Amino acid sequence: MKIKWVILTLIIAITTVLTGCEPLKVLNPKGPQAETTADVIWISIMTMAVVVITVIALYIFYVIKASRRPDDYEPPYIKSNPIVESLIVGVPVLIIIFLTVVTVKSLYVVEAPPEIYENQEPLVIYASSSNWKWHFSYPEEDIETVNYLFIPTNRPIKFKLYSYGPISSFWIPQLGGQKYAMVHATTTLHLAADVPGEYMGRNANFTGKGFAEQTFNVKAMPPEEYEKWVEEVKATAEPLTKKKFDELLEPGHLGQLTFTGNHLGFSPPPMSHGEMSSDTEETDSGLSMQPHESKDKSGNESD
Amino acid sequence: MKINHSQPLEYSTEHNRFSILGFWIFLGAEIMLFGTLFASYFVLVDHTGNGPVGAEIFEITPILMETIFLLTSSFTIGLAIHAMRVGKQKAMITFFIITLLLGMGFLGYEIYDFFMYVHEGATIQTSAFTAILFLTLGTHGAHVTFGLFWGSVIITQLIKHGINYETANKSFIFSLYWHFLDVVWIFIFSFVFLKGMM
Amino acid sequence: MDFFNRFAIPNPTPTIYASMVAIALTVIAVIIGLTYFKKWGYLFREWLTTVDHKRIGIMYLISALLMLFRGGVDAIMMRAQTAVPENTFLNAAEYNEVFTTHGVVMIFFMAMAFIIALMNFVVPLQIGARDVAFPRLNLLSFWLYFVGAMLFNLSFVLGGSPNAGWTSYFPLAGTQFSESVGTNYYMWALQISGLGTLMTGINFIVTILKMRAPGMTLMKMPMFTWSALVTNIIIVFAFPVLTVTLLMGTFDRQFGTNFFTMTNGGDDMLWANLFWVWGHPEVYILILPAFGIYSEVIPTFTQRNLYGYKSMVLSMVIISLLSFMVWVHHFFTMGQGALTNSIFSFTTMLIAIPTGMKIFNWLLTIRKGKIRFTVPMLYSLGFIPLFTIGGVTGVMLAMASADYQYHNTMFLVAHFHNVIIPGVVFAMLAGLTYWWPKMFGFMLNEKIGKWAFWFISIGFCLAFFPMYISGLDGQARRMYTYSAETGFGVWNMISFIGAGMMAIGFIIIVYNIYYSIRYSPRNVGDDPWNARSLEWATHNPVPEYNFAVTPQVNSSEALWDAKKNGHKLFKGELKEIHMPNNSGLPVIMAVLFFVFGFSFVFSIWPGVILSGVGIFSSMAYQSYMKDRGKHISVEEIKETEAKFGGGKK
Amino acid sequence: MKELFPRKQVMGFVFSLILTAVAVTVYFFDMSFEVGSTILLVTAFVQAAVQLVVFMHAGETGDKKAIYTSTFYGLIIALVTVFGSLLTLVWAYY
Repeated sequence: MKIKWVILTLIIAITTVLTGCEPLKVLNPKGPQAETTADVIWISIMTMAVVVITVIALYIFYVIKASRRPDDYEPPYIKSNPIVESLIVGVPVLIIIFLTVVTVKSLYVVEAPPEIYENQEPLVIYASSSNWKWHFSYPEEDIETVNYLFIPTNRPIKFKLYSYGPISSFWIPQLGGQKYAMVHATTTLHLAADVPGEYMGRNANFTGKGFAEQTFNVKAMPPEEYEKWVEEVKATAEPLTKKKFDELLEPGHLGQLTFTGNHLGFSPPPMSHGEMSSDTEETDSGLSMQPHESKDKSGNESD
Repeated sequence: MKINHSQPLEYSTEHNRFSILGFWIFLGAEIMLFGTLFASYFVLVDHTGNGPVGAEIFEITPILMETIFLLTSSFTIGLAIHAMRVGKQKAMITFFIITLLLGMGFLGYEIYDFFMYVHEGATIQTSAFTAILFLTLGTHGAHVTFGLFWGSVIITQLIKHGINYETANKSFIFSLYWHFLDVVWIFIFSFVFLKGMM
Repeated sequence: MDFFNRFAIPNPTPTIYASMVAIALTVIAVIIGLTYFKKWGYLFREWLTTVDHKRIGIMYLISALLMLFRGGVDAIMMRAQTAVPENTFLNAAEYNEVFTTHGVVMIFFMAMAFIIALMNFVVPLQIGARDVAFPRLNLLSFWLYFVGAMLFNLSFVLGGSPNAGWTSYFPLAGTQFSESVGTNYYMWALQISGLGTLMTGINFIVTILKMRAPGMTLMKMPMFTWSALVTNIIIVFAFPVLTVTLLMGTFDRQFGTNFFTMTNGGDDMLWANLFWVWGHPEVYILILPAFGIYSEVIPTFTQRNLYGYKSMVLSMVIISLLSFMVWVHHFFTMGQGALTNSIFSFTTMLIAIPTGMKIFNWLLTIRKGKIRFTVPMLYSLGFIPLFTIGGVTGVMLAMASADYQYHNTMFLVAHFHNVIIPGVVFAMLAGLTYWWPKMFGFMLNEKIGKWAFWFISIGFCLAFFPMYISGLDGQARRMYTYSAETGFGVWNMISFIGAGMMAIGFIIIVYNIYYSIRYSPRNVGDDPWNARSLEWATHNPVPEYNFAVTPQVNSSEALWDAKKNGHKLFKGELKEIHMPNNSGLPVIMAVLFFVFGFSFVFSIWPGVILSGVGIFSSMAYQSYMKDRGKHISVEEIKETEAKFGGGKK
Repeated sequence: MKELFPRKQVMGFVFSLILTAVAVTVYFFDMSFEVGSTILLVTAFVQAAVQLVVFMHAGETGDKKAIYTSTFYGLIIALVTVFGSLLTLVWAYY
């Protein structure tokens, strides 16, 4: 009977930790998208807790009863009862319908630009991974950073993700869920930060030897401060050349680097024909259902 | 070995019935094998990279010839099984040999096709499209090639032992295999070639 | 000299050299031992060439246990490396190899082999057959599996282990990022053993459909046989996908094609897609037989019939279909958008319904029962709550929007271990203990067995529950190290302790086997558990021909029916029994396949061609071969039956 | 000689030749993508059914159920795989 107590203690322990003083990153959101997912997670934890508690309560009750039968007890032959059977199908069906509604709704929310900042022009950042670094290009500001990301708070950020190598996954747990960065398709991830602060960002998908260290720092700051930082970069940083960029792509680790200019011109992201030049804001702002650029169909990859 | 004479020879023993059912289930697996190839083909059909697209390399004449060869061979192997059931050993072997010859004709045209593709600069390494094209056709072609060897082995046994419960069983299973390859070809013909040239 | 360079290990360490020496010494010791005790002939005649499903089952079992320890050592090494922040026990390259082999070995060579072992041993007995439909093919299946496993393990000492994860995503697994032959090993080991698995699938479907005892309709089959049937259906339709996928991977790596490459139109997402088209059904291939085992064990030790037989069958059939329709949930984050993810979220959650049905049916079986706390029952009782937790976290992961946060984290790792260990591993241990007397004629020690159970289950909770937490705190999976500031240290330390306890548990099981072989009483009778299904109606251990007289059945619990309602199972006289002969050809083909796989891994084309020709020649030879089997005479049967006590006719 | 060419099989063969001819029209005549695809789908699946029933004798024994079940099971799953893959890898991106 020990096992039940072990499980109960563990469940209690888990809940204490989940709600405890130092909240877990995923459950401690700092932006609207992460808030949505955290809400979904809480809804699912609560629903599932009800399920688990029901099952375990029934289990404990039945097991205790069944282990204390008198010696002369002969277990009966029982046919299944249609009412009971429909109950154990029906209740899960209802739960699944509920969770599906929650999922679908939240999916359309997290795949679209954050609603509360709807009327603001999103800041577009191209985030690309190479073994084992992250490159961030700011086309509007015409600057580029490596392994760190500065963003303004209270403004939607539209990340365009792609990779110069293995499939990577771009993830800032406190701002929202992750999305793959791949060679052939540019994926789009909408995030925003409500609160200034420093957040952990990393590649979550295994990419080989240097995977564990493929992280980046995210610093969210008020817009004025962000503007100041951009100006500063423009004044002090060196320009990014193709030669320099190719050097950066070599496998290995790098510290935090800052450049003026960006690699989008000479090493464009994978994208459908002609869409690059006209930029992408207008073309897909209405396509929240399809966060992807159309894939490279004719195969004009740069190789 | 218990032989049940109320059944056609190929079904007459327990083991024969097991083998035929087992082979049908194997064909179920083969459906999935080619299904996966088709899925990959449809995904990669536009991934032509710097290489040619399907319409540029496909030619209707050899493809039609291949189709007619294989369709006819599927018919003749059906006739061979019919001849077997009415006990005409000689006719059966003749149809069997015709089937294999038609199969060889098919294979010849397919190899010719492959040479033409390579000649036009579409090797298996050219692009994702050419790779999946060669793999899909090649898998089918390899099945046909294997069938030719298998069929020859069965013919030698037929000549040596005549039609008995063992050779009948093997021939019947071979006929299932051969018809199945025809079915697969129909899908390749329709959805790889005709759709590609449409 | 160039020729031999290819066999060098890319990251040699003293550990690997030590292992090489150890492997060489073990091989030499085994060879000397066999020669000294003059056991070569016995081994070859009685085991390696046997077509007896029971012996093949036991060979699978031994291989599975060996692989369990290989994979287990990998697991301990991983947990040890991550137990403290910034640990240097393993470097990144070694860690990557270790978690890759852990995954592959555990899934393909341990879990698959274990379930196939039990299916081989139990299914023909449960349906009252003398063997499987194609006994020689069955032996070939075993050998292909074994060759695959050996080939894979060889990578450790020759040429380097695969290191791109058990999912082997391209382009990481392509030649550009994985230069060593490790991934070639992965491709060919899985290809060859997958071929064997496919044959097993066909073999068992025909066996179950065509060889049941008179009176045993489909709806009177024991539940484990039902689960085996459904599992094999999934195998037959899922494994061809793996075949094609691996072939494409091989072509990319060895023939320079561009299926998944970064140039010329290659599509890295296609590998992920195809891998999981096979990969998700694979999960159910593992779990359904486990459900079958619990459905045998729970009624036996609650001493009543299984609740809701029909709904149990129906739920498995539904699971088998749904299992092919959910694969996208393994890469919700690939960017297919809200619509596609919504569809696959929904289908994924649907699986919870038939699974939930099963859980409740087991609970309702316990309800009016009378529990005997034996080791198999303990594992089943441990399974229900732990698997429920694993199952509900599965539903949580199925919610795509939330999955964006769980994906690729320790939360996911915790989830799938939480279903696989209480689900599959507990079932295998329950099945092993339950059918052990059937296999060997004596019981495993119950007291030691219970110790092992407690170590394993408590160890399991300690090892995997903390991962849920560190996952939610942002610990990605497959990280060989992390810094102290992340705060993951404490959770990983608990995990390590738990893993250690599990290791102790498994060592106790080994000790139990040793102890029971030496001290366990040998005369346990034919029905030591007071069981319900047909396999217990024959002797322990089972004679070669299984049943002297083919039983006649009219209940899904045939033996119980016989014991309680006086149904007569064995009617009629003893007759001559026809049995298949042993065959050496599968062994020869195994050698040829090994040469083929090995040569392909290292691109040694003459070896590939020669062994390929050899394989086809063996198949042709098989076609010409006349082998009508042998007959066991009535006298011989009488003699054997008398030796077993002759209680049953 | 006549007994070697059973009516059923000859008819089946002629029918499959006709189906092939119909399918080839998509090459020789100009037609929209939808019409062409429909023609191909119909002719291919009818043709497969002809082979299955006429030539492969799928329904002639007591194992009929098992044979049809495994064939359709394979077919359904293959279609799910094809369209699921297209949905995930191609259509979701347009």
